[in-house]
Amino acid sequence: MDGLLTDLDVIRKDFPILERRVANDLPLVYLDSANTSQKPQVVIDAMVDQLENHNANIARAMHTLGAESTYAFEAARDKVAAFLNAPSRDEVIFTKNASEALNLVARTFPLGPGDRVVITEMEHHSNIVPWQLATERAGAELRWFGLTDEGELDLSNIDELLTPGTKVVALTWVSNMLGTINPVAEIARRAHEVGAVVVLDASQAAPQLPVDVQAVEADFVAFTGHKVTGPTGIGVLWGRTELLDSLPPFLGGGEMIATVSMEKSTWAPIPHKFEAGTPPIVEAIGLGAAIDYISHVGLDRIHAHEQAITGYLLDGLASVSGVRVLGPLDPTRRGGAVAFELAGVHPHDVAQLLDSRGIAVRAGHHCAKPAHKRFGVQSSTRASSYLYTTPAEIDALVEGLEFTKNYFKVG
Amino acid sequence: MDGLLTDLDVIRKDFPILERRVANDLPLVYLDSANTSQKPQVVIDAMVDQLENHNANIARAMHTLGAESTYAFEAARDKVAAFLNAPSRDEVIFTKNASEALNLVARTFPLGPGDRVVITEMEHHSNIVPWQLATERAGAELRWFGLTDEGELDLSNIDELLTPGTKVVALTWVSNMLGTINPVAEIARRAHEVGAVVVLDASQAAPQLPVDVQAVEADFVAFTGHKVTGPTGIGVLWGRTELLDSLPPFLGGGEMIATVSMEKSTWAPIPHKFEAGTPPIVEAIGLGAAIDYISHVGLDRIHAHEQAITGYLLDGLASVSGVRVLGPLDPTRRGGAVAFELAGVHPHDVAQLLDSRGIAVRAGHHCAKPAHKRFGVQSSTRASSYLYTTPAEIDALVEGLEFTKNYFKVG
Amino acid sequence: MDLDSLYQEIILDHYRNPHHAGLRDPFEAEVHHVNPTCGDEVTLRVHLAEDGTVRDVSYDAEGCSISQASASVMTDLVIGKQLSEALDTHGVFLELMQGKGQVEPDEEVLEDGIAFAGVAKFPARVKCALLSWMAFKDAALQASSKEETHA
Amino acid sequence: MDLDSLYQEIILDHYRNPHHAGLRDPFEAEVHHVNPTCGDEVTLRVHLAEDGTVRDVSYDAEGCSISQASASVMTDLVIGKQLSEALDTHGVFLELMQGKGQVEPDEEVLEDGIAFAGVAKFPARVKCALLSWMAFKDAALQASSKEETHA
Ligand SMILES: Cc1ncc(COP(=O)(O)O)c(C=O)c1O
Ligand SMILES: Cc1ncc(COP(=O)(O)O)c(C=O)c1O
Repeated sequence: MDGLLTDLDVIRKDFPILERRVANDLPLVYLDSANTSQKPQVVIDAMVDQLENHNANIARAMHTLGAESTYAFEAARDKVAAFLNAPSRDEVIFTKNASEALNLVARTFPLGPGDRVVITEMEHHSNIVPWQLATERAGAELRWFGLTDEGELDLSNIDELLTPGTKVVALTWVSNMLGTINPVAEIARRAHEVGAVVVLDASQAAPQLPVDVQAVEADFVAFTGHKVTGPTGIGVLWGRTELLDSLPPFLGGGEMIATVSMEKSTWAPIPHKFEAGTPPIVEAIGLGAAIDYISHVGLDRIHAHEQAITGYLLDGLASVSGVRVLGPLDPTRRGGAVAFELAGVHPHDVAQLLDSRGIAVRAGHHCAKPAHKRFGVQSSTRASSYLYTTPAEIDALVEGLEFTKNYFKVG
Repeated sequence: MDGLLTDLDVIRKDFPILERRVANDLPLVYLDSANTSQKPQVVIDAMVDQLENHNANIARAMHTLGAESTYAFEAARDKVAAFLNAPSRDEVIFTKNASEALNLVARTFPLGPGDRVVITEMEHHSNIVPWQLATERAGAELRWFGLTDEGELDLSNIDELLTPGTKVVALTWVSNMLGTINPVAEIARRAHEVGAVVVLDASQAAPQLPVDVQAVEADFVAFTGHKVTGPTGIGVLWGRTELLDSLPPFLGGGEMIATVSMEKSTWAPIPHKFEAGTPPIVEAIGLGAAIDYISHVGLDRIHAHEQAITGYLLDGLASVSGVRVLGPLDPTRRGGAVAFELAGVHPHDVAQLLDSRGIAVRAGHHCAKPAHKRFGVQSSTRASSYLYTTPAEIDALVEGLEFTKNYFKVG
Repeated sequence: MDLDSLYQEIILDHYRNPHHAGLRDPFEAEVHHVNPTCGDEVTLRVHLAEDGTVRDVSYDAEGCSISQASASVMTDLVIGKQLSEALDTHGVFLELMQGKGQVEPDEEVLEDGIAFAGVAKFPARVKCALLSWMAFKDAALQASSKEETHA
Repeated sequence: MDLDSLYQEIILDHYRNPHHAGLRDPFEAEVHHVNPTCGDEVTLRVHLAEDGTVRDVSYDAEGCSISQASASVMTDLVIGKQLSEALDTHGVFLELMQGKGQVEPDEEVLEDGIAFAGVAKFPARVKCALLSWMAFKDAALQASSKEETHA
């Protein structure tokens, strides 16, 4: 199969959990990577090394362990900056997840009555709800791009949506439900023409595409550690210096201050201004190791692998009667998360039946209720691959779906 | 020495980092536990086991790994609830650290013009800045309890400070700089008389005292995982159900919703309402293991150990001419963090000299600038112990201080 | 993982032919419950008689086999009962579901509901089985407090 | 950890007897910088001559031996120089400090400042050594932009 990682066997060995046996001793077939990715040994080892040998609080500590921890934490920031091709390391802010990163922007970006924020109908709830709350607080207006029947953004009314009153355009780079890869550079260009800033949710892009914040001319980019083979508890907000400098603080507390008196406080420069309290230290270090790992494999190679596997998956699904895929059917125009319906069987039951065969998929609305509604479904089953996914695992899924149909006597 | 943990040797073996050698192969003397505690092997192992064998996203995942992860994560919530003697597990909200927990309350608690918030002059910046921002946003008034020369709260003007306009009284249970243990139950009683809610910062209390939210009649309690032998990236906000139910959401996104449409969303019940996005899963599991660990040793025994070590430390410091301790001198009325000045040597230089002998202490303002100002100092050196601290380590510190004086030719 | 202990024939029968489905008049309370995790929904109405009997429970549910079958079984169990008795049954079912598969189901009380004993071993599915029961309790209490206000 | 490479005699001398300490008039710009981590502070004034010479740098600093000595050495190095030259010296010192101990200091340019080469090996102390230099740069640029506005 063209594009598959040639060293797939070796890569799989990097992930201890892939040895797990589940469901009466069947091998684990993990097809839920868009939900969270598995972790390679190097990430786990980096975290253990930090905890067993270097653990200390950062910045504030003057001693050897403190210096080691600070160095490792800040080195992780350098790695993220390089990963995103950020112009400056100070533009990289560590948050607890992508949701916090998006909320940070939505909470602090100045909006007033009559201002407009534009999102899309395929956003994850974490890029919808913060903007609903923000526009409601400000008396601003929330509008959105709709979707075509093929699951792409409907840009036909872009001139109507992007007006001089539009202050923010926030959208996902890759949809976690439909898989769609959006033309973010093009939308950013149009948004900038009306003076709006562009917030990109790269939660699903960062794991599988080269993400270059300068190339797409983004203003803010968010992603989450646990989907790029890093740990939970860590996310990233990147923003342009001028913008980050201009925003008021988000959370107040230790580390984000310049001085504090009982009457008044002043703020530290970025990135610290937005990092109140003890940051996720061991998590940032784990994320740094994860970024080293996937960069070492190569984002281009991972992307090719994802496309190959996704093509194979789409073919497999097409062979099962009663399956309807939600989202683009062309593997070169989409990411590796494929949501589908199986006629006559509810997604929960599909997932349960697959689980009984060791196959892990996700069932539900995948935190994208509006996108489901758009396609007239309440929930779906989603299979999502990553750099460790094999064609044989896709075969297992397809067989599992036939088994499911049999069990429920449909089709 | 009375009160010392009888199995101190065994306990020390639980902490791999205590084998570390620093500064040209000297044994590590870690006296910076109020900054962050070290982690026992069981905590590290629990995290590794999660990452290597069970890793999945929670709640949303229907498959075996998802069920295992959800179970482990929610079991950690049960452990925290029991640790705090919370009436309900749903009152336990996982945050990224204590700072986020305090910000959550300060951001969402309803305050209006003329309302008053009362804090104290010994608060950590994380319990000052959020209230400065909140009162400024609301046009409310921020007032505070001053400190006595002994480093205790000056409650002489309590009747003046706590008025019917007082909506919130937010204070630390144990000071991270002065070590003072505050009469929180008494203050809560007085605050409730005027109808104010009481927010306790238990960041320094949770590691070393039995924390019973019902016994002290708190309304909100915050603490942070990394100071109770847990990992970074996890904190806790506990709040009374009625209050948490009444607050608007804080961060918006996945997991905190009941339904989402493009026009409008509704919220999930607590605790999920306040847990937007993928939570710190492996971190909560690590925190659960940490709570098991310290509960197994026994908070009463840890408290007695801390008091014994602190008494020994205060005696040791008293023997060094030129040392002035900031905060209460009676070890039974204080926690195990002891900040001090050494005449003629700046705290940075003290810390540096001690570090050259393998001794880790903290130098600076310890995120308590107002309390430093109150005592006319800009910064101090702080030695802080924990359940693994030995009298011999205190001896090393005292010798180190004599060495420091020699080096800088003072005293 | 014993699939057949989850998908008992009784459950699949109720799933395929749900009892008392659809929304009917009259009713004193209507509620809408969702399972936030997966989006399963139920709209449910309760009609109480003056003497406190549960006269009708009607519903429109979208969800998996477990949640659909559970709604069907629930209506069989509560319609015609005294409200207090129906709520007791709710309690017994709740206990079974939260029992992690350790609780022995009582056929006297739960009738077809005993088929859900297997569900209790699948934590991710417990919420599915409880969705309509929770909606029933909510609606029934609303309906009965309305009755009281009227009286 | 080589203590003596950090606390060179030159540093300790400047610490004990800081040069140009105290705040003086006249000045075109005054700044206040803090090290947020530890609270060390410096208030610093710059007085530029019409021809662009740094006529005076005066300061009131509270901090550790490294930050105090650094302020003293800095004033020695920049007072009397052309502003552009003084800023170059700032650049050279910055490079030394950020060099993790790998940069060979240039005695021609840095004079007593070469004693700080050892500090670069102690990441936690680099900020201490840079505090007054950063304040100088900030104030000098403010002062010179004021000059320009007046001109
Ligand atoms: C009293 C007190 N409150 C709050 C905090 C903040 O905790 P964190 O940095 O984990 O948010 C700390 C510790 O830094 C503390 O000592
Ligand atoms: C597109 C997208 N945005 C945002 C998120 C939120 O990420 P997190 O849950 O880590 O905050 C996710 C994943 O859940 C996602 O897929």
